[in-house]
Amino acid sequence: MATVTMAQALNAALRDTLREDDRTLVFGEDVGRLGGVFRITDGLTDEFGEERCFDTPLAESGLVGLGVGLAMGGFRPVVEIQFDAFAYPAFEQIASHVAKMRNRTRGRVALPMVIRIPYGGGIGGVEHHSDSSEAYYAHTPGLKVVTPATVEDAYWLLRDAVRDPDPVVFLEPKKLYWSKQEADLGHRGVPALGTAVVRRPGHDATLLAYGPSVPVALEAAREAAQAGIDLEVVDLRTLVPFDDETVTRSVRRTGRCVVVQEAQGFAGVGAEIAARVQERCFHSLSAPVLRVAGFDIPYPPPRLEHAYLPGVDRVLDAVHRLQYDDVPDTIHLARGAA
Amino acid sequence: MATVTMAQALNAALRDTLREDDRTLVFGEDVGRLGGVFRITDGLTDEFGEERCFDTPLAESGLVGLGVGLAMGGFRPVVEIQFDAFAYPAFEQIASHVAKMRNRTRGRVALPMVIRIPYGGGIGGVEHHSDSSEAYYAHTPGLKVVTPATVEDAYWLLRDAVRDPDPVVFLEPKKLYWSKQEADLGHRGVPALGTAVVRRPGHDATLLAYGPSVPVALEAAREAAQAGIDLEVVDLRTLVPFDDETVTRSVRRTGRCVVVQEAQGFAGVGAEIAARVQERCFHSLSAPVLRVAGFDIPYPPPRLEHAYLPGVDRVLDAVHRLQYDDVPDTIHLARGAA
Amino acid sequence: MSVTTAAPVATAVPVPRSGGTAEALLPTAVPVQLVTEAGTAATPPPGYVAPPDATLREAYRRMVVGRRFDQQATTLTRQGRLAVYPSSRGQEACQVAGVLSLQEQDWLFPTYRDSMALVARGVDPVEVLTLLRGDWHCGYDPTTVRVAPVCTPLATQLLHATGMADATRRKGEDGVVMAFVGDGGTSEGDFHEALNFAAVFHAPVVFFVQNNKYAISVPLAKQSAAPTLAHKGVGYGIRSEQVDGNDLVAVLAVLTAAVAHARSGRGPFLVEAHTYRMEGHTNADDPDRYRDGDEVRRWSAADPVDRLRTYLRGKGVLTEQDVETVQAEAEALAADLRARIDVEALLDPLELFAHVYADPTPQLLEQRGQLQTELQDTED
Amino acid sequence: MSVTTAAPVATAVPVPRSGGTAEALLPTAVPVQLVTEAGTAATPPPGYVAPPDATLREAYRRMVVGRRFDQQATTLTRQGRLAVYPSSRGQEACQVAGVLSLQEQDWLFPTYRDSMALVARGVDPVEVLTLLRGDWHCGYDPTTVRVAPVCTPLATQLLHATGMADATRRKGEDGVVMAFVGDGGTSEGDFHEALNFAAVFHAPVVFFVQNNKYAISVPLAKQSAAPTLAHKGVGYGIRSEQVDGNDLVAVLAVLTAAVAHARSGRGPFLVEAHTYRMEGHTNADDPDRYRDGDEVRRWSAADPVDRLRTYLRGKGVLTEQDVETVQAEAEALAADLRARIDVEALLDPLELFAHVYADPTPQLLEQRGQLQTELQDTED
Ligand SMILES: Cc1ncc(C[n+]2csc(CCOP(=O)(O)OP(=O)(O)O)c2C)c(N)n1
Ligand SMILES: Cc1ncc(C[n+]2csc(CCOP(=O)(O)OP(=O)(O)O)c2C)c(N)n1
Ligand SMILES: [Mg+2]
Ligand SMILES: [Mg+2]
Repeated sequence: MATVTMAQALNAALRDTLREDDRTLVFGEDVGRLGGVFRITDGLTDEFGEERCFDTPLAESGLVGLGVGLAMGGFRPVVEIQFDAFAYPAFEQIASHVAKMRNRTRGRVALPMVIRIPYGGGIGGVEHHSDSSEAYYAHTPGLKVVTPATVEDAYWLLRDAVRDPDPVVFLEPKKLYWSKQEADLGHRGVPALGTAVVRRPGHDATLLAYGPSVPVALEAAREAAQAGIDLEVVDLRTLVPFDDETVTRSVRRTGRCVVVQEAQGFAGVGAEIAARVQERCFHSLSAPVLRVAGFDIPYPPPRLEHAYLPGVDRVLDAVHRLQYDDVPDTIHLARGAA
Repeated sequence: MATVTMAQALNAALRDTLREDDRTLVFGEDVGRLGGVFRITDGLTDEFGEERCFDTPLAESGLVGLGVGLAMGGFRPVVEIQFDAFAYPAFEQIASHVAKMRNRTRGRVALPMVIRIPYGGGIGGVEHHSDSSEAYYAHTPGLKVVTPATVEDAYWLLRDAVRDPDPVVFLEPKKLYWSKQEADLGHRGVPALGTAVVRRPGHDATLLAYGPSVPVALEAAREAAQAGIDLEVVDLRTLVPFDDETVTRSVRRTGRCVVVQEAQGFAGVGAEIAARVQERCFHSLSAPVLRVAGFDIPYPPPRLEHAYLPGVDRVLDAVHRLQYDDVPDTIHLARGAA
Repeated sequence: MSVTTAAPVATAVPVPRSGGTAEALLPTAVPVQLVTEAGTAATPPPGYVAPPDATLREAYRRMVVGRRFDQQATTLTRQGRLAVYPSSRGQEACQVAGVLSLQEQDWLFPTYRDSMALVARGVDPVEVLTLLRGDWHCGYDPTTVRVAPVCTPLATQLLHATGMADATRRKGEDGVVMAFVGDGGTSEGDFHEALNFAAVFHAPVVFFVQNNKYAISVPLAKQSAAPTLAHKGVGYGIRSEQVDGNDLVAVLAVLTAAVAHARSGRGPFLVEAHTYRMEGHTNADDPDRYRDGDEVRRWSAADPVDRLRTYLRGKGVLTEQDVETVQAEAEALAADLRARIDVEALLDPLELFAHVYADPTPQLLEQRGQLQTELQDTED
Repeated sequence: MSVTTAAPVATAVPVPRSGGTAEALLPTAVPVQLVTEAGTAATPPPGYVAPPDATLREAYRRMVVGRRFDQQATTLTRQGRLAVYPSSRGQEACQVAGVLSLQEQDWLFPTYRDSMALVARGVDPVEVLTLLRGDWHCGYDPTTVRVAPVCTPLATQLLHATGMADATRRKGEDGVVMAFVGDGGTSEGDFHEALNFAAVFHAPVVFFVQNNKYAISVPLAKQSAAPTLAHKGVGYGIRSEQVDGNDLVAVLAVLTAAVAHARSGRGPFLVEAHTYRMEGHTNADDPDRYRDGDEVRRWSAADPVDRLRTYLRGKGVLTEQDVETVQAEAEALAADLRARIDVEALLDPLELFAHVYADPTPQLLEQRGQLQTELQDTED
């Protein structure tokens, strides 16, 4: 057991994959000598050479499109996008090709490739460096969408993603890159991509979270415990395919549910989760499924991001509104929102 | 009163706008001499000249980005994207600039521009010609998102969109282009952009629909009426900003709700609507809010689209599952989905 | 052979710089021509030689067959048997030369305009039309014929082609990739990114622009102000050439040289062929709205099939008998196509869930179940 | 003057073709240089004349002030007073010439690298740093200074610049737009689309590539295999030039000609300046990982400020006293900046809801209310 950061775990996952599978190629902007702006590819060019880990010209549609061709040619590309908003130039390649190639060709051409995207805020980045863009991908059939919240998950989910026969958008929560964990990456404690996990069992309500929101949910649960409220926290880990079973089991048992996401709320993944949960657990619910999400505004400048990011207080506010007493149909309003 | 198609109404709206406001420019691929592949801009170059309605080189990021600059320079660009999936190359321009310019500049630079996108299926188009892409835009703060379902709305909503001080993504349901209505476009019967409308009052349940799904919902209501079920149909018309008031009023009264959309369901706009409705109407609901949506697959080839498109039967199936008798928590499953 | 399961070893192939002065990269001042419009031999510019007669005879055969296929497809749209068809009549020289310049191990990345090239490459004509009949998005197995699925989002395929070429280089194989694009497609950002990536990675790919003067209704003059589209190459350090696209002999000579250039490790190549789209954009188009009949008539005089026939007949390497044999073969293909396209493909709507992922997700299985029940209800 | 409320009349300005042969569009074989690295006059290539001395003295002033501003900003990052700062030390000649070639009615479209240009254009230095301090995304009013908000998504601004230039042309005004982009930015699809649109619409825009040899860590050789980046122009029918980017006199001469070309209705112009980024990409970068000190030292010898000073001193048009006066002005600006940047801007989190739309939507009003309550709770 050693203390490992998420950034190191991701680096180790790429390294181990490059070692084990000759077909793996790692490329993107500044991933070579520099090791990536977040150093996730640190040392890979040194160890595996320019042919296995390399810089591309500065063009995101280009590097994703190149990945499509390389995957067709038998490689397993792991593409790094430098920041969330800089994946947008590649949106056509992702939505019209990466997501659809297998289906278009009736299963004859698969695209086992991974698109790694550092996403989300909380690191004081200037505009375009803090978008939470998961909904765009989750809404696009043909993509798998994965986002780790712990160091060990980061390692194993990335390894799984590269091995997966389908294209995976792998979303790395920037603000967790430097989070640490005592971890033994050699030992696989984590089940396969596609499963959610209960991070904290509880009875009174379920918090559903993913990526950067998982630590927030866990902290909220700790605080709630002091107020005598026992919250269960589920880390979704994979948004597509969605683990309905784990989620439904939890909410049917607790009868109350809050979904926490950092992205702007409107038509986000949290909306999907709330919609599915009430569809599947309606008769078990004592209150509506509430959402805690970013406001429906462009991501704020660094000095104001504290006001934007859904934090413990906002989660607890929602938890307190879960109709332990019955106030019909104004419950959706956060305090002050009337 | 004359019989007018939606395509003609849109053409008239552009024509009247070009007449009234010198700042309006209409451009895109093939919108000039050809009049657009759907003929929405038919005759506009003839009447207003190449300087007011013109073809651009074939590049969608280019034509949206050009629009940004023209709007900064005082014009009111109305940009045509030829088909839904061909807006994806422009996604960065739309998400990072069109949506954000006002906010980035603290309100100093507005971008009053309209991006017209023919969207959705049902016209036998080959791949990439039938995407329902509204969720991508609705999830992007700073954009308004509008989609008409009737001929008169098409006219007035487009006129409103061009006059609006904010950028509007104007989604035109392809399969309704040739739908007809006795309409007097000279007379404004339609309230402003931003409001939903009850197309059919009813008591037993509310169908929430928009764009191409509105006629489906209305037809379902007619059929349900024969089975003695009285459905209310709300046409949302504007997805952003969302008319919570009209929707909530309806569902609180009927106590049951089905959301109908053509797009793939996962993380779609229907998810948002279901989430909001249960948040706001929980205690009035006798059943979960159900969704009828496209399957989570790439849009099918023409000969299979009938199997994909949410039709009257699928809507009625959902309506019948609205727990008139109580079968706890399997209700979300469409027949056969267990 | 399934390309996706191959296990290539990424070897350290060195990436030499394109080098070369700007002048060496630029196209010739006028399009390369080896046969005049009248069908007589033209003086070839230095460096180009006419392909062997046997190859030209084979080219003639495929052009005639291609044209007949194209004509048959257009007829099928009129009969409502195809959803849509984009004819490439007038572009036979380009499409056939594009294919004849390739070897079996090479790959072709076509657009929706390139049905004749697919037929020339040996794709079953019925499978060429699968997309256009609306049965599925791609009818053939790309990995066996080494033809990428026909691409509609313009210029996006150029990046895939570059990636495939780069894969070839990385594996130390000697395959080349031929990527087709239209004049309109050169305006897309992906065109730019593909050429730049190809040049930087020294990928063995030939970018072949069929400049047929229109992008749907938009004429070249509104598409680009460049001297020629081939002049775009120098900006990437890519050797470029322009050619008379209705002169099969010239197109084949130029493309053969371009493919050889790429195969020998000298990097990508850009070729612009000046040709003309004789029909509307598709059968649904109304070209009278944007171009006049005179222009079309002028281009009829430059017909590539007629020109090659006149040339070969004049040279004495194509007999009247040959012409008839080829025409008969074309008719046979058309008849076969008519017969086989009439057999409705049995489409199972449940297949819609089969290829979204390697294995359907739980959500897709639910949705599949729902559709299955619906379909059973309908049968009942 | 608010640009967005202006009501221009779209007049039928004719769009002449760029015309011109390929040769006329290509850049000179070697970068234009008017002053040698030693600070002596070089023989200018035909067509270029050194700007008047008064202009060069003014350029010197702005370069010194710009450099001092840049240095101060770097210091502020070390003190934690800026979130991040991308220095442009070494690029003073480009940034100042870019601005001096413009008139008041013209527009500038800068990137995050171009703070010195903003200062030279007269934007309040504190407002230049608003973005980098993290207060808001843009600190100045773009419509009054006619400087677009600093753009981060690479090359996207080139399309806005083209649109603005096209707006100018359509309104029959004589304004010109100057659009900055880096060497890395030229690889993006938007670069391609912007140049093509500008050429086709004959928009009066000058595309100015500051080729500082790196895109973060990626050297030019991995970015492009072109002879020069200026060779990209011909592929769009755009007149192009390359220039020694550390020679203020040459950059100003070339850009002045380019702006005149655009202003006189002859369409867009592409200029590549060869320069060097002396610092890391930003203060957070670690350039030792990817380039060696020797290279940096070699470029120090080509310092643009030193070179201009030597040249003007040698010419006898800049006195020791002038040098001191300018330096004093620069110090005063730095001192003023230090003082004013220390005053924390009062930021109201509720402003987050103010500019998303012209009027907040009902949903935003709800969310605003929620935040307001939270903030009150915190205060209590
Ligand atoms: C990204 C994208 N935008 C728009 C379209 C719609 N579209 C299909 S073909 C076409 C014209 C293409 O012209 P060109 O590249 O010259 O090819 P041609 O059809 O002449 O062979 C257009 C605009 C598309 N398919 N993809
Ligand atoms: C679309 C996009 N992709 C990636 C980035 C991240 N990024 C910021 S600066 C930079 C390098 C830019 O290099 P260059 O264009 O040469 O400009 P320079 O920084 O040297 O002035 C990169 C990759 C970005 N800002 N936008
Ligand atoms: Mg064409
Ligand atoms: Mg640079």
